[in-house]
Amino acid sequence: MEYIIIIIGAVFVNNIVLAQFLGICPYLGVSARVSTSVGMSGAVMFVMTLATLVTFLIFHYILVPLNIEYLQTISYILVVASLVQMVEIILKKVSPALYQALGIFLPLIVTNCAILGVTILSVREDFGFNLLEGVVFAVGNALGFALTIILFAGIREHLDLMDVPKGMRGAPAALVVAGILALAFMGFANLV
Amino acid sequence: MGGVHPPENKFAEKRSVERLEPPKSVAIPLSQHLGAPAKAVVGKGDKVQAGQLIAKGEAFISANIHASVSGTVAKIDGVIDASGYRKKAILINVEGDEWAEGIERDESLIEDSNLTAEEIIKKVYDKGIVGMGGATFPSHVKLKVPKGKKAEYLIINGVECEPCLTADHRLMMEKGQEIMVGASLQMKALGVDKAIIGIENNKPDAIAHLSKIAAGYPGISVEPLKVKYPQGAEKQLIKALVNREVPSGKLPIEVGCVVHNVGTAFAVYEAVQKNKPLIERVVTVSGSSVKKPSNFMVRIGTPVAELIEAAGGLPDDTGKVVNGGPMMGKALNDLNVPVTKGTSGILIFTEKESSRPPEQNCIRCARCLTICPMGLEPYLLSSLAEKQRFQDCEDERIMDCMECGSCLYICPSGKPLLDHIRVGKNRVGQMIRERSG
Amino acid sequence: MTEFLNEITLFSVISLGAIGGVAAIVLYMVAQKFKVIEDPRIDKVEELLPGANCGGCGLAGCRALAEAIVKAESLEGFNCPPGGNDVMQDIAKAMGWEAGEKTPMIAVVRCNGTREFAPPKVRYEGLMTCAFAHSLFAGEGGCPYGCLGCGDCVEACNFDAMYMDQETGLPVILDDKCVACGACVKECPRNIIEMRKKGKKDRRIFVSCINEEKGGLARKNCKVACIGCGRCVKECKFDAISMENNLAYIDFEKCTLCRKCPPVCPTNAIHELNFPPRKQKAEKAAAKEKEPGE
Amino acid sequence: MVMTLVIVAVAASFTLATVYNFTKGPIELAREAARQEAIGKVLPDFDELRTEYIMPVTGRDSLEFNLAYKDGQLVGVAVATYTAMGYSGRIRAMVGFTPGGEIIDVVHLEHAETPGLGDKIEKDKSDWSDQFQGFDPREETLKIKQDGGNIDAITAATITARAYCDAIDRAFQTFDANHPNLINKEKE
Amino acid sequence: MKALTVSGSPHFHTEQSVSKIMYGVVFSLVPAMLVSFYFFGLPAILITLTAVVSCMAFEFIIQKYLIKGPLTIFDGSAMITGVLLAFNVPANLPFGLVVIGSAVAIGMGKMTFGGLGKNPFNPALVGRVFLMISFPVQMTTYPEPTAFTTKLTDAVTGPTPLTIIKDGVGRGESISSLMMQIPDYMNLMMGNLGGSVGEISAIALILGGIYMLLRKIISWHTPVAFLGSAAAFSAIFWLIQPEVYPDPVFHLFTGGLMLGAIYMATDYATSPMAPRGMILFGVGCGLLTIIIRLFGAYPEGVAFSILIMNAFVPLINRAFKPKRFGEEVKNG
Amino acid sequence: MGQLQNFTKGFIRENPVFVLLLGLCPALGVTTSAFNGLGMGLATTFVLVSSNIVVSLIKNLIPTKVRIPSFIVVIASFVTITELVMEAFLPALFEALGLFIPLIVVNCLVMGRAEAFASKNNTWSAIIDGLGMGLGFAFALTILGGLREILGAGEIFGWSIFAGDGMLVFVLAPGAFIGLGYLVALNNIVKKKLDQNA
Ligand SMILES: Cc1cc2nc3c(=O)[nH]c(=O)nc-3n(C[C@H](O)[C@H](O)[C@H](O)COP(=O)(O)O)c2cc1C
Ligand SMILES: Cc1cc2nc3c(=O)[nH]c(=O)nc-3n(C[C@H](O)[C@H](O)[C@H](O)COP(=O)(O)O)c2cc1C
Ligand SMILES: Cc1cc2nc3c(=O)[nH]c(=O)nc-3n(C[C@H](O)[C@H](O)[C@H](O)COP(=O)(O)O)c2cc1C
Ligand SMILES: Cc1cc2nc3c(=O)[nH]c(=O)nc-3n(C[C@H](O)[C@H](O)[C@H](O)CO)c2cc1C
Ligand code: SF4
Ligand code: SF4
Ligand code: SF4
Ligand code: SF4
Ligand code: FES
Repeated sequence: MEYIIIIIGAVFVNNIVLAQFLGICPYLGVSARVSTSVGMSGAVMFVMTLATLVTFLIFHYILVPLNIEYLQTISYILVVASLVQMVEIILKKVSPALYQALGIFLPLIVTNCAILGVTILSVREDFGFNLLEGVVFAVGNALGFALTIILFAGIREHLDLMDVPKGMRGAPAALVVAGILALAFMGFANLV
Repeated sequence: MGGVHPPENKFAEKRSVERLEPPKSVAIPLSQHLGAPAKAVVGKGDKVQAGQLIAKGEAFISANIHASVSGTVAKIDGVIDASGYRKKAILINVEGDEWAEGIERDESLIEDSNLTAEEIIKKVYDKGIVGMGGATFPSHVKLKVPKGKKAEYLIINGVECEPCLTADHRLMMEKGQEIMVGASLQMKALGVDKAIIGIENNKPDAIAHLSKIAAGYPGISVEPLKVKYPQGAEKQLIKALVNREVPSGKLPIEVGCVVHNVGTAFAVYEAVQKNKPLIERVVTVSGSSVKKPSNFMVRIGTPVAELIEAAGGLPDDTGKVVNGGPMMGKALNDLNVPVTKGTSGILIFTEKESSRPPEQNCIRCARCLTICPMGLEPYLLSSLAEKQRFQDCEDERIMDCMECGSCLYICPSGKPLLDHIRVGKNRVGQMIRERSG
Repeated sequence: MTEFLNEITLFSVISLGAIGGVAAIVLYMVAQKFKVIEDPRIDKVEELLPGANCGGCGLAGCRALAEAIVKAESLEGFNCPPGGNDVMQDIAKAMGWEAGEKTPMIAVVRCNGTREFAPPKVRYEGLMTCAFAHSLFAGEGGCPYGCLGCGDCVEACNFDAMYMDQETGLPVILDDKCVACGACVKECPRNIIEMRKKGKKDRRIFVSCINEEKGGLARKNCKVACIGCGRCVKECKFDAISMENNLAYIDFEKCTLCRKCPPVCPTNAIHELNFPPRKQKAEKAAAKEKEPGE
Repeated sequence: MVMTLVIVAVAASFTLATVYNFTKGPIELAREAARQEAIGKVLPDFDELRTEYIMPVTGRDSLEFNLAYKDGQLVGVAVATYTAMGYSGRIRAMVGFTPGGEIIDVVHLEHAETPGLGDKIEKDKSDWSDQFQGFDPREETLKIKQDGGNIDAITAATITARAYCDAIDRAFQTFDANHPNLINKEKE
Repeated sequence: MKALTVSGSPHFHTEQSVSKIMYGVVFSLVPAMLVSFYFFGLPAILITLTAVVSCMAFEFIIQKYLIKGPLTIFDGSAMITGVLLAFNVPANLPFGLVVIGSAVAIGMGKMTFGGLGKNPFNPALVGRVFLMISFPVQMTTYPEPTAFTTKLTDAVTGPTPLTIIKDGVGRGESISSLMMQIPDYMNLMMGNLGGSVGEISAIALILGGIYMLLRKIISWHTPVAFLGSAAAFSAIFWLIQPEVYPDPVFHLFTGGLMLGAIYMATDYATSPMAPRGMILFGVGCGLLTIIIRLFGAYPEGVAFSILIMNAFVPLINRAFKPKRFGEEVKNG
Repeated sequence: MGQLQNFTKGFIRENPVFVLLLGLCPALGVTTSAFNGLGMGLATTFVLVSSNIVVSLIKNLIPTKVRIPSFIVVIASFVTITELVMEAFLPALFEALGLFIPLIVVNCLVMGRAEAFASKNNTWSAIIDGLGMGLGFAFALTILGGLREILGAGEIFGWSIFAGDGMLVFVLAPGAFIGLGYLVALNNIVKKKLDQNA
């Protein structure tokens, strides 16, 4: 039950994109097509879970005992960056098609606050997560990211077929859609 | 599934077929059927008799063409036909009305035939019979069941679901016996023992009349059908009569059916039993302001203008003249185009009737999608085609669209759905051809 | 200074160094194991291309061209219209190859059936695209070869090099914007637009008609149609004009831009572009000749 | 390649450690200043402060009790308390009690409530929390009126108001439970 | 004779048009309007008028000056948005807020995406939720229904049945004791209960829905799926713990469920196209509505759930295509 | 391109937020008020300029293979420095910006500039570029923050503009998206006007 609550909270109530404002760049950048957004979600999910696992260990078994929590940012980003690069290399070999689809966006995961943000949040004091909870939290957030970006991609594909007025075409309309989506998701307020 | 109910407007329903005299000159296009144009076998100055072969359909899908009148070949030249373009045609100056040898012209019914299937098909080919239901597909091709396939049903299409048109209706009323004999011959050619004549409920007299006659022909039955456009379309008719769905991109024979129009059945009768080639046909001339809506039996090649004259002349408020039915017919830009084997009607629209409503945004009411008899999403296909996303068009099965026009008819916002879809189909067709080399 | 060299510093340096080291080593090993060999030159070439992804080269976007060029190991047969010669030279330089000069080309519209010369005879209603109108009929003016005037070509041009002249109902190509990508040529359902040599000082002479009907028929629909009379063919000293299916065609490879043919055309179907105005005398003579007869 | 990265990392961490050592002092000072300021707001004048940590009656973490003395006399106790019932995340507050248990004042320390709704617990956003001044939890109930208490809720932010009451109540209950102890300390 | 017209087939066209459909919807809303005028009096009339006029005005201004496209304010869609927006707010909402809501509904919800038919989210609901989040106090202060009144101010306000239940259950009271505080089911159906302007009378709304069904403006799929799933889902909880969760009948006749299911979830532009998609959409709406009502912060969840499901529409449209002819070959 | 243009382009023409759509998370996350926006913008500018300087200095010492990781470490260091200094001397702002300070490290803007500009240009240009982009970022955040503050709370930089509550939406998450959406549209229009005049 605990885990389900964490996941519902992360997916619906405190959605990483719509409520926490993390990972907005890929949210806007990679959401033009449903297929790419699915791929991106997969990549994010993989990296986010792995990164949280590793950084959780680093935080609790290196930084805290040594009293050097202030190195959190820099050590985390090192881990995230290397992980992403690893995923990139592996993907290129294992699934060139997916690699082609995600193109330049894989490196962008490095500079994606969603990953770093979630790794930092998962060790936040007032959550007091243990390792498993931390990882579940990461998975929940990744699911939240996936849900929103796929929904969003669907709407953007739909808008592609409509003649949106010139001034609003592209990013502005997309942002307003995100805004309305965030409005709608407020309905989940306080669900858990 | 699907379908619409446009107003029926069958003004000429009760008008018996009138035979028009041959005009002063005719233009007989070499391409009156689906497939390769026929090759002319006469030259300028040649004397011809009505019913004489003047062009030979040599390709696998092609049809013979015969002189519809007697006279002298004036020239072989481009003539604007219903497509709006100049196409090759044989122009004949009419002199008298002599018929080629072997053609029986008296109206007496000949029921018996001892020809084999092959001989029937040969006759159908020789006499240039093509589908009279609109597509003008050479009938002999349809009568040859491909290897590995088996025909179970012959379906005779007496639906005439297009509003305004009454040619098939009149033919069924006046040539019922002949149609039955024609159908029996077709059954023999196909090797089937069941034939179903489908007729919509808005022609109760035809249903009654044919049912009575059919009693005397084993294997042939008459089925009344709900009134719904496009019930007459091949695949929809098969679904309605035998509840089978022809798979996408496949022919009716896939589900053991062959569909022929009643007019075709009549033409087959005439060709086989009377040796008469397809040189005349019934054409409805109608419209809300036409003085004398009529059904005419006319020679192929007669200018449309003469038919209109015979129906009381072109009304002053004419806005549009359509060759065919209001749902699938083609608007003419010239009234001198000749009647061809596929001309089922000439409809005259008033100026008010001839404009489309102004186009508005699609409101996504889903009407087009609900009524599309092929289960397509016209609004989507049309937007995709408009945005030139032809690959997506293909994936959404644009090629399944039979251009019935129901979607454009029903759309409350007047979106030119079918126009876009046609462009899309064209381009997708091109893509497919390029792909297959 | 020494007071800062406390244990915090020590721990920091050691742990971060270790994290960095481990990350680097793991990465290195993964990189070795999952190596994908891709020619790095592809990226290089792609970087030099304009990135418009217009497809003018005949391939699916700039990356595809880059791949093709690298694969072929030469620039032979490749051309990037928007980038032009400059880009090709750059690529050649970067790759260490020679790049051949390409003759600059430009699109021309070979129809002069303006509303005035080819007045509409029927009213067209429905989708305003040439592709659809073409599938439906011969056009409002009745010429089955002429421009339909719905502007599919303009729509296809990615470089704003075309516009529809509202008065004439014909498309106009802007000399300085057209990059000869050929998109309009492909788009026109009537094959009216042709890619021709840009010519010295942008000067061009061409027959502005593709009607293959016989003279009388052609004339019936359009006063400025080529009627296939053959006077220009006789006039040309360089054998540049040929006549086929009642239609004259000027070969831009042979044409020397001598300007002799336009005045002899009885229907004014031969166009000359970007020439200085003719001298008084010649013009008068031409004007007399050219008066389109009824 | 590995070496370069290690060198960069080492160089960076060295620099950071230096900066950290520099700022460590000021950061602690700033935190302490914030705490002092909060304590000052909820307590009368004092000249001596003793801090101890007491496990609350309910809750996982201990509360920070700041016992304030003036001239050796206990003049008040400032309790840093918390609640997890907030609309979003934890709310922390400093509650000042008289030795008798009456509330002197409350200030928030930290919260993540919605701006415009829940943030009305902040003193400079609204005077809502002034109703706690002089509130005697022994006489009245530290609950919002909807829940049968004596505190007016914040319009449209009932959850926050309920949570704030919970935090204050936690402080009070713990204070009350340890009352003799705390008073005794004064006598030592 | 004038020049002949040439156009592609078909040459017949239906009598239906966008504005006929839209005004049909407006007409079907009249009974609900009358009931609310009866119970809430002049304020309800004025709110409805304000919303309609300002929606049409904003559409006009934006089309004329910002988009510079054709003017379509009389096609009736802006009028529906206005009426439905008014139906979704308390009758004593300050007029300024009604105008803001209309601006948001038309400006942000509709014209941002190009106007009629292009908006991914229901404009009236965008307006309502915007107001709900921005002005929670004003949007949740509902006047008590009375017989017709012309008084504009000082209406007696009180909680809606849904609020009574939500707050009460929050306090731990039992459903049976809370049910004493709300009108009986007959009154609920007629519309004698607190709530937004147009949502109160289930009977009038159902009447309008039947009219639209008969005129083939809407199909049954969405409303039936919406109401059915809401009833089914709430019944599950009710059966498990009847003292904590109210019964399905209560859910059906309170709040905006009827209004939402009949008018807002059926909005063409923002609901799926194919019947099977409509059903899924309706079920999703019903489910989310009950979840939000029972477990969320808000007493009412219809608006949110429809907006959330609106976001799913493009995906639903992709997944649920109409049955293609000839897809499954069943030869029999 | 002159240095001046290099500097000013970040404001309208190549504004990192409005045009390049980079660094959107902080742009949306912290802009509940103009002051927070400005603070975040300046903090980012500091990191941007400093890391641009260092990157342009060490660009030749780093092998290409580990270029990106090394740059990240450099950036992360400056972020941590900002974090520490801000916590020590501006605790209130530190609280308000919260998580988004460490996240400067992943602001695509910073990394993008280091990669695309600083690693290819000399130090002086890198400083100008960093300043221009950084201030453009700060400009965007301040405007967005101001807009949201005015609409959401009726205040600007804490000064009251109108009495009463504003539209709460603008303080909350949806308002951030919506506000930014319309600002991007507005910026497009302004940019077009500028281009026409140019
Ligand atoms: C390329 C092609 C081949 C066909 N071959 C056959 C065939 O072998 N047997 C047959 O019964 N019909 C055949 N048909 C005819 C079609 O089934 C159909 O009757 C014809 O296209 C007219 O139908 P419509 O009026 O519904 O469009 C063929 C049609 C086409 C286009
Ligand atoms: C939309 C549509 C409607 C049609 N309606 C009729 C009709 O009413 N009557 C008819 O005989 N054929 C109609 N057809 C043609 C039939 O599909 C089929 O081609 C014809 O019945 C085959 O017979 P035939 O080859 O003898 O013409 C229609 C075709 C389409 C695509
Ligand atoms: C985005 C959002 C933020 C909210 N923030 C708070 C908050 O900070 N504090 C609070 O008590 N309620 C907040 N609420 C409102 C609660 O969800 C709930 O509706 C309210 O507390 C009920 O209280 P009421 O009875 O006073 O209306 C928020 C609601 C939403 C949608
Ligand atoms: C059956 C039906 C329901 C509608 N419901 C709404 C609605 O809930 N909200 C709204 O703003 N417009 C509604 N409209 C009007 C119109 O479709 C709507 O403004 C479009 O979303 C505008 O693109 C409705 C129209 C119809 C035909
Ligand atoms: S899409 Fe094609 S088959 Fe479907 S209704 Fe339209 S015209 Fe008919
Ligand atoms: S019928 Fe017309 S308005 Fe309705 S969905 Fe289809 S295209 Fe759109
Ligand atoms: S005018 Fe034609 S060839 Fe020239 S740029 Fe435009 S599309 Fe390309
Ligand atoms: S040139 Fe061709 S594509 Fe262009 S408007 Fe004329 S017909 Fe259409
Ligand atoms: S700033 Fe968050 S992903 Fe770019």
